[in-house]
Amino acid sequence: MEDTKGGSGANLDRDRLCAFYRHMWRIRAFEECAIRGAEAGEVFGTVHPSIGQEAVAVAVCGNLRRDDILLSTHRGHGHTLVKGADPYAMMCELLGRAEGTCGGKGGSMHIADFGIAMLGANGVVGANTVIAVGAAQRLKKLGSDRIVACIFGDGAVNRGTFLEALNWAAVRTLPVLFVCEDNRYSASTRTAELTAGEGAAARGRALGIETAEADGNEVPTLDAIAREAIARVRGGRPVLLVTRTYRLTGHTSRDPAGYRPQEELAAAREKDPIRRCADLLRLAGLEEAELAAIEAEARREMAEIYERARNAPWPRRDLAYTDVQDVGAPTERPY
Amino acid sequence: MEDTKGGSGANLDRDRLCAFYRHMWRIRAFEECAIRGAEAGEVFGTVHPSIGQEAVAVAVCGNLRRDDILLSTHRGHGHTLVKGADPYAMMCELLGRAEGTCGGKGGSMHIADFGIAMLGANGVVGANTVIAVGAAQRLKKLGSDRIVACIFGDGAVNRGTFLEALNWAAVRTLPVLFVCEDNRYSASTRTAELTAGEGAAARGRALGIETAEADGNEVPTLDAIAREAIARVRGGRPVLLVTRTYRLTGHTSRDPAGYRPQEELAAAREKDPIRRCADLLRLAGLEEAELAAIEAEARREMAEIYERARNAPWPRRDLAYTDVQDVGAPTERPY
Amino acid sequence: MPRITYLEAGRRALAEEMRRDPDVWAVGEDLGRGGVFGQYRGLLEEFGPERIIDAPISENCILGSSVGAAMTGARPVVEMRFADFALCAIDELVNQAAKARYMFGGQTRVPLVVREPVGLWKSAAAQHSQSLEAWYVHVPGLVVVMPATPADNAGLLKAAIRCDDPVVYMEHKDLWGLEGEVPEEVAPIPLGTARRARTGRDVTIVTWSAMVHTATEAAERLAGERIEAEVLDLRTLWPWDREAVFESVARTRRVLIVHEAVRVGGFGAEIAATLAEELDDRLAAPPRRLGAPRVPVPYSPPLEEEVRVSADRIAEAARALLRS
Amino acid sequence: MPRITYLEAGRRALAEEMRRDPDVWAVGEDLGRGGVFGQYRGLLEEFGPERIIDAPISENCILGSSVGAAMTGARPVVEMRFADFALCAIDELVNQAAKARYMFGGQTRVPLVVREPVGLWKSAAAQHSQSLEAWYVHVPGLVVVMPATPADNAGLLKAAIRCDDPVVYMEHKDLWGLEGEVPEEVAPIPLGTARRARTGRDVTIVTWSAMVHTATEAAERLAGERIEAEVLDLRTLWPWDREAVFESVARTRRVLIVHEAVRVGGFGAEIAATLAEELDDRLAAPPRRLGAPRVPVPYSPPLEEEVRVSADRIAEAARALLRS
Ligand SMILES: Cc1ncc(C[n+]2csc(CCOP(=O)(O)OP(=O)(O)O)c2C)c(N)n1
Ligand SMILES: Cc1ncc(C[n+]2csc(CCOP(=O)(O)OP(=O)(O)O)c2C)c(N)n1
Ligand SMILES: [Mg+2]
Ligand SMILES: [Mg+2]
Repeated sequence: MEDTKGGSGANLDRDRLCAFYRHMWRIRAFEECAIRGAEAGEVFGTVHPSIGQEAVAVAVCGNLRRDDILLSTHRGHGHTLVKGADPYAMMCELLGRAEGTCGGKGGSMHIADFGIAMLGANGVVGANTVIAVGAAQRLKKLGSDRIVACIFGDGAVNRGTFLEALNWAAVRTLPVLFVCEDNRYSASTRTAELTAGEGAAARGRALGIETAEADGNEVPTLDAIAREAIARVRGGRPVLLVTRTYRLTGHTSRDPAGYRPQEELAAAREKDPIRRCADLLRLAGLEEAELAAIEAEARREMAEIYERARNAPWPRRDLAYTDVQDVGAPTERPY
Repeated sequence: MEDTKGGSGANLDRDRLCAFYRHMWRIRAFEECAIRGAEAGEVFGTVHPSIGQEAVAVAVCGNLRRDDILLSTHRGHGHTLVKGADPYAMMCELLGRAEGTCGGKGGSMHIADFGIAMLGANGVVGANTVIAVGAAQRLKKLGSDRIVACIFGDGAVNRGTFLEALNWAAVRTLPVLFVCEDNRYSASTRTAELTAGEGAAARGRALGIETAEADGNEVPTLDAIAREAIARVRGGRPVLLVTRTYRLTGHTSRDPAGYRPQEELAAAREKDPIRRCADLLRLAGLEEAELAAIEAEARREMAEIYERARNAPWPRRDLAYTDVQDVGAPTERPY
Repeated sequence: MPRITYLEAGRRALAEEMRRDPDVWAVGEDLGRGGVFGQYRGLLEEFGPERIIDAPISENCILGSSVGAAMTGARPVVEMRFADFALCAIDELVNQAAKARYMFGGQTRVPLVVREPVGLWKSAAAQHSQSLEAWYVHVPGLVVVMPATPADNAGLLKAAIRCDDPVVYMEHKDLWGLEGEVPEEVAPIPLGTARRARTGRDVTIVTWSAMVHTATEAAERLAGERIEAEVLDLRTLWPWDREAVFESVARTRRVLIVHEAVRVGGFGAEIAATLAEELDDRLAAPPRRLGAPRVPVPYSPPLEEEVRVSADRIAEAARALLRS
Repeated sequence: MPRITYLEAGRRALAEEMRRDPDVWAVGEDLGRGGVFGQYRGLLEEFGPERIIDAPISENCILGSSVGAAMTGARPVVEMRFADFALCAIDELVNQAAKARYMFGGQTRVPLVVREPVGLWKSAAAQHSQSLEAWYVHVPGLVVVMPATPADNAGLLKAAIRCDDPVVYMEHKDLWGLEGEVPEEVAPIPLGTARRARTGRDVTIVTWSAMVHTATEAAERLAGERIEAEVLDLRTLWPWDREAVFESVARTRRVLIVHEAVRVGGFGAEIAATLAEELDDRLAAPPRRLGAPRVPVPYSPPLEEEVRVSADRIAEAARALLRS
């Protein structure tokens, strides 16, 4: 996302905002393809869409350097895409193809792209926070100015790993940006009902971590806050950034999410970050046609990618036995 | 500890203070016997003495009802004794005898006495907090006014279970008194060096738990604060009580604790809760002879108990196979 | 007899136990909405939020608090969602639940049921597909149950709930939709009793969970070749029904043990070793085992297929065994 | 050759590896003070707090952070203090460390060594005495090493540190003080190679860790009765040295597998089942296993003695095997 590097604080210039807009549409178009793929039975495993949360991905990952490390969750397509992963390889992974980021071994929940320092989505809620701490410890030991960004949901702050990771990062003053993507739900549960006290931010502060809070659907401010947070982390200390957003789909592509009040959803739709970004761009003078062209281009790109990916070759079956381990690797079919 | 029930706040009456003094000496005498037993090779497993921390045991457990539930740690002799366990059965347990609280199966780290609702010491740091939450949930469901007291060390607040347990207790408003016995060390480590932020109390507050702090070596105030905290918990909500104390021995009876600065130890000795309590009793008019008699009586009691216990019978070997489980229990020697 | 699904059978059994015994409650994430698979559907409405307890994502506390509740008289049914996430609560299960009764000299019991859905299921990949029953069999104090049919999922769940010790109860995710006959009144099935899923004289296939169906399919194929395979569904892994297995194997003189879990160090090894040790003179061929290769579960269908124990492979192994 | 203790051999090997490779670091509780048993003594002084890393009591983070460090080029040696506490970090070990390489399609490796001191030791009771090696053997992606002698604790620790995949490295607490000859220059010992601890022609005892010494003691007793037992020290459980075991057993035609862990579902079952399956025609008697009864480890010495696999019992089992 090199093209978004120029901006200056909340006075986001038009080009920068445009780039964000484009990236948000790319994420959404990617995931809409993936959802259709799942419905068609072509994408196999569970797909957790981040539709409605794209602003966090663009603002956080768009401000990372290519060599900064990223750790994501089960809901990580957007983060990974903005970090710079090839959407074709990602789509192949969802479709279980040989050219997938993980050769088809991981699927949506385990996308990783070490070439861009994306160290993995994770199927275990809260597991990435502790992994992030170790990566940061390594970077600090190397004297590097790279940082680690670790994104997780509001549900993850109730797992013990949250305390262990933040405590450790603070004690060792490690360069980790912890990002809580608070979409109000953990699966079908309203997280607030099961989260005591003032939530993630209060916990971060109590753990000695500098903490910022932001509207997670408002790109310009979020961009500024993320940029500032990243600068502080690059300065050598951990920061927790809590972003408030909303998941416009179900927990998975199969989840009708009937547990959400209709009014809540309707209100959230009004705050759809793509819509809000479009409004800002209109104010900045963009024509409807220009906006529509960005959307159309993103959709075209992803549709084409999907089509290519679904015709891509499957992995060879013998690859089921590779990359387990060097010593003691499976050498033969055990039956 | 029925005899300490009468007092009123910090204006501790002389009898009540005397009773605390006696119980502190009983704990210390018990543990001194246990340490000598370990040195003599008669007490087998590891002994973690609470010498210097007796005030917490008497103030917290002395204010519990007999039917209140207690969960303790590896350093739990004092808590258990004050809760009302029979010191002979406890000593037998340390010596691995049949009449031990657990029939010799548990040892010092697993003393439990369900007859007085003492649900166990625990060999895993931080594991008792989550167990406490479930016991409290059960009590609440029963509509009982019993409460759960869960005591743990300053090291335990860095384990994830601390967050999970306190969050849950707060969300469900469960009657748990969490007591952090902050003796400044986790084994050979100064806990503060590895604990970020303001420590236990700040974490408790961030987790939505009412939190009190107290000098853990000053019986009268601690008594008042513990009583107040217990009353609130009995009223139906969780409280965290952080007590600041000091471990006057090594981590275990075998640990010379050379990692502690001599001055620190000397200063801590000045604040020995038993000494401070004696001073108060002198002010209250107790004679030296009376003080000496209390100490002597406690020592005599425990020495006699130790002697009886070390002559007590061993468990029968076939008891190694009982109380594993009902279905699928070991019915035969497997070799 | 009415036909219902495996899922519905479990749901009903739980509801019946909760009606029978007010000390039974269920706890886990998203239970109020019916659980991830719907296996708790409607229970919140009937039993209320104090008995169908929604938990934060905090596996240590879900399982650990259940130990405390069980020690004070509750009988918690603990939902772990996927067996893989139970790994976040292994200390509570193995160091606490399994040991408390013994460690405390018999002063307490820990009657809880830990539900851990296992197995391969729709490209769920490495962190949502494990079958680690062998671990729990190795842990003193635990009972291990793995139902294969709707009727058994009702009868065994009831028995597990009534058991006074911790039970690891592993449903197979691929079986939720399986239909079968379940009587209106389900009695608890004694833990530790196997079920003969198919009668045969030539070879005994000892298996459990979803593999019972795969093995039965293989047996039917073999029947076309005049090989009659007996299929024993172990149902309970600890304790396992040695009598039933010994009786059958003594008769057929050949035994193939089949499980979906990794073959190396799987529970099949325990059975095979036991049979080799104790039934050697009655065996016409050494016990054989089938299981997954020692690789994490891959995502892509052809790879997943490759590591799956299939009816083809079972039939092939049975034929080889008969030739030996 | 100089004689040093098992503990000192491990300490030296770690120091040498740390000198050789700046990416190696150690992390765990109380390491700065030398570790619980003294196995890190003096290392802080030489390598400083960035490489001898004191950790808060937070097993999830100790192990989990090591996964992150290993994926970015460090080679962490992770101290778990007692194998029992590793249960607090099983998700990080099994769901993350063991699977990352595979799940991510070979893009990364997780070269870490998890040190998990195991075994019975001075009435340490149920939560400080477990030997769960069988679990790890069952988990794809892990290497499992259990040294029995000072020389092996040096050579195997070096090999484990140089291994590019996660290694569970289990020292036995009862061996820390054991003295033995260790060369000045220790070479890494290839993982997966057994060691013949004693030569014999009548029966092969396959074992590992502290039981190697107990078995050797038993073998010496048996020698007085003109029974010559061969003792094979497996050293690495995964991969295990099938060739060495097969060669020895094919020669002696009788095999007894001995481990301190619970017998049911122990790693002995895997070896016994494999030998029964693959070496049946060479065996004069079926493979036999010795292990602990399926009970938690009790505290009191007579009870602990009762569940211990002793030299007496090994000798008795070997005699019975020779009669059969
Ligand atoms: C340890 C663990 N427990 C449970 C789950 C099942 N699970 C997957 S996603 C999810 C909800 C997570 O909520 P949140 O952290 O808010 O992230 P979101 O899905 O909203 O992005 C749950 C409970 C899991 N993957 N890991
Ligand atoms: C999960 C776990 N990790 C490590 C240990 C080893 N250990 C036993 S006591 C102890 C120190 C505990 O410190 P703290 O909680 O302050 O209690 P204290 O010993 O000071 O009473 C440690 C690290 C353990 N028992 N459990
Ligand atoms: Mg969420
Ligand atoms: Mg402490």
